[in-house]
Amino acid sequence: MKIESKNVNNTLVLILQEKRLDASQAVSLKDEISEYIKADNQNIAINLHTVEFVDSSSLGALVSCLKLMGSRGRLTLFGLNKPVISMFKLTRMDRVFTLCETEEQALEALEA
Amino acid sequence: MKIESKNVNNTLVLILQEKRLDASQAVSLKDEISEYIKADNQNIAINLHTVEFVDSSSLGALVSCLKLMGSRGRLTLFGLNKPVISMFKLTRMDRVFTLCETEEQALEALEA
Amino acid sequence: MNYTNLIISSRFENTRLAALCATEVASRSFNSEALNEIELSIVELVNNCIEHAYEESVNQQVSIEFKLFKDHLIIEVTDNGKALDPSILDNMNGSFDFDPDDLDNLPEGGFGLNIIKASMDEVKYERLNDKNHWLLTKFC
Amino acid sequence: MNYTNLIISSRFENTRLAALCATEVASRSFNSEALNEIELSIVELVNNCIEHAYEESVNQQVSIEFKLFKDHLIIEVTDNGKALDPSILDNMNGSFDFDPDDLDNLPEGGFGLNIIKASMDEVKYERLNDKNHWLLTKFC
Ligand SMILES: Nc1ncnc2c1ncn2[C@@H]1O[C@H](COP(=O)(O)OP(=O)(O)O)[C@@H](O)[C@H]1O
Ligand SMILES: Nc1ncnc2c1ncn2[C@@H]1O[C@H](COP(=O)(O)OP(=O)(O)O)[C@@H](O)[C@H]1O
Repeated sequence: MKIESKNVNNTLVLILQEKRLDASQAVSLKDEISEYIKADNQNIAINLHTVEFVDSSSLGALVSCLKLMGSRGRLTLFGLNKPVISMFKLTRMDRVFTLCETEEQALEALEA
Repeated sequence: MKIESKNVNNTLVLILQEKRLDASQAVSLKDEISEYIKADNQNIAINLHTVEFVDSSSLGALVSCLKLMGSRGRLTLFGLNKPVISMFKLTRMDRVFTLCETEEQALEALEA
Repeated sequence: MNYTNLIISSRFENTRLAALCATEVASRSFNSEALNEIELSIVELVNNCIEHAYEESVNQQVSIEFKLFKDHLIIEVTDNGKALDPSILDNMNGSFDFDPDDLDNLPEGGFGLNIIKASMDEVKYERLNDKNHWLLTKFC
Repeated sequence: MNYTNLIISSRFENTRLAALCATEVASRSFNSEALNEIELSIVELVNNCIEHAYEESVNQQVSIEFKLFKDHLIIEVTDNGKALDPSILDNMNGSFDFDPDDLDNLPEGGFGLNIIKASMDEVKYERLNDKNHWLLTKFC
């Protein structure tokens, strides 16, 4: 799984490089983001703009990361393409995650 | 087959809108460009920048158009993507067609 | 009717072959929202065959048939793996019930069949001759 | 080995399903230039089955099997149509000979088999049980 990262103020921005998040990637998605959380990054914003497709196993991996973050800090997602937003809405996970359009909005949401 | 067109000086620029030129489109490709030639357009430049794939039936359709143009005028192609250039080179049709990179170069080649 | 049949080996990385064929076949009759629903359903279904019916044993086969009619698409998925308890499917109601504020208890799985039910117009399951047959229908 | 089998109906618009599967399967082992050669070969071959073996009668079937091994890909294409005269294939030498300056006599067809021969490492044709079998091999 290709993930680029950068620090902006107190936030770690993770930029996924995959077109599809499916069952063949779900485990490494979960493991790699979990590493960043365990490394004590308290604000994480994940950029999904390259992602055109998310299946339920990868959605589950993201939920698992959100739970791992728990009260340690905050996690937001931004740059979601239309089919990805639909997936979050269909499964009602749009009520659970903080979904932002742009990096700016994601940073604002985390630092609020 | 979606084709946009515009006139630049004495040249008709045809902008193909297809991602693939294959056997399911070859006949309409040939027929539609032939119409433009028969309508007495003496300089025609075809923009292939959307096209990622050309099979031999569509290549044949373009050859047929070149032959129809004959001594009436001139036909150039420009904006060819890598796989399309490979197809022209493989079949040695790069020696037959005038292939340009940009619209500017195509217009220059026609007006020279 | 346009008929297509894809047979893949039971590995998660091959599910995208089914997705590609489904969207290419369906693109001739469905809008982009419906295409997303079809792609998602086929991926969830084939993932389930690999994960549950074959319990992730590789080199088993999953067959996916596409029949595109004037006003609907039928997708038939067949595997030779373990049977499903049909009551599981019957008890899925296509909705997603959980408390969004109860972080610790958020579901991390169990979405697949509900997604398929919510995305397709008809979902049928049959066990026949030691094979699992899934029949998905979507109207244009 | 990763095994995939695609069966399409004999219509030119379905050839791109074969192209999609070929490039998806092969993308795991080949670079982009080789992928183009594989895509082109499979499109030319399936077009030929539809045009020549089935003489454009629709609703016949073309089967395309992909076997991806560690260091090579085998593609086997099968149809139930008319036989090929094998000497046609033998006489193709993978080169394109014509006079580029003789506009009136430029070839508008007859490229297909030469393209396949030039793009793949091995091309074999067999007639077996009233079926045409094409075997294409490409090494990584
Ligand atoms: N193709 C299948 N074959 C056998 N059992 C299945 C199949 N699909 C689903 N199941 C059963 O139904 C349950 C619910 O499936 P699903 O809603 O897709 O969620 P998940 O796969 O995340 O468990 C699975 O846990 C499994 O027990
Ligand atoms: N799959 C096939 N089945 C039967 N005959 C074929 C097949 N492929 C090619 N042929 C024969 O070989 C000839 C050369 O084919 P090809 O090089 O692809 O050029 P084209 O298809 O443009 O004629 C065809 O005209 C046809 O007579």
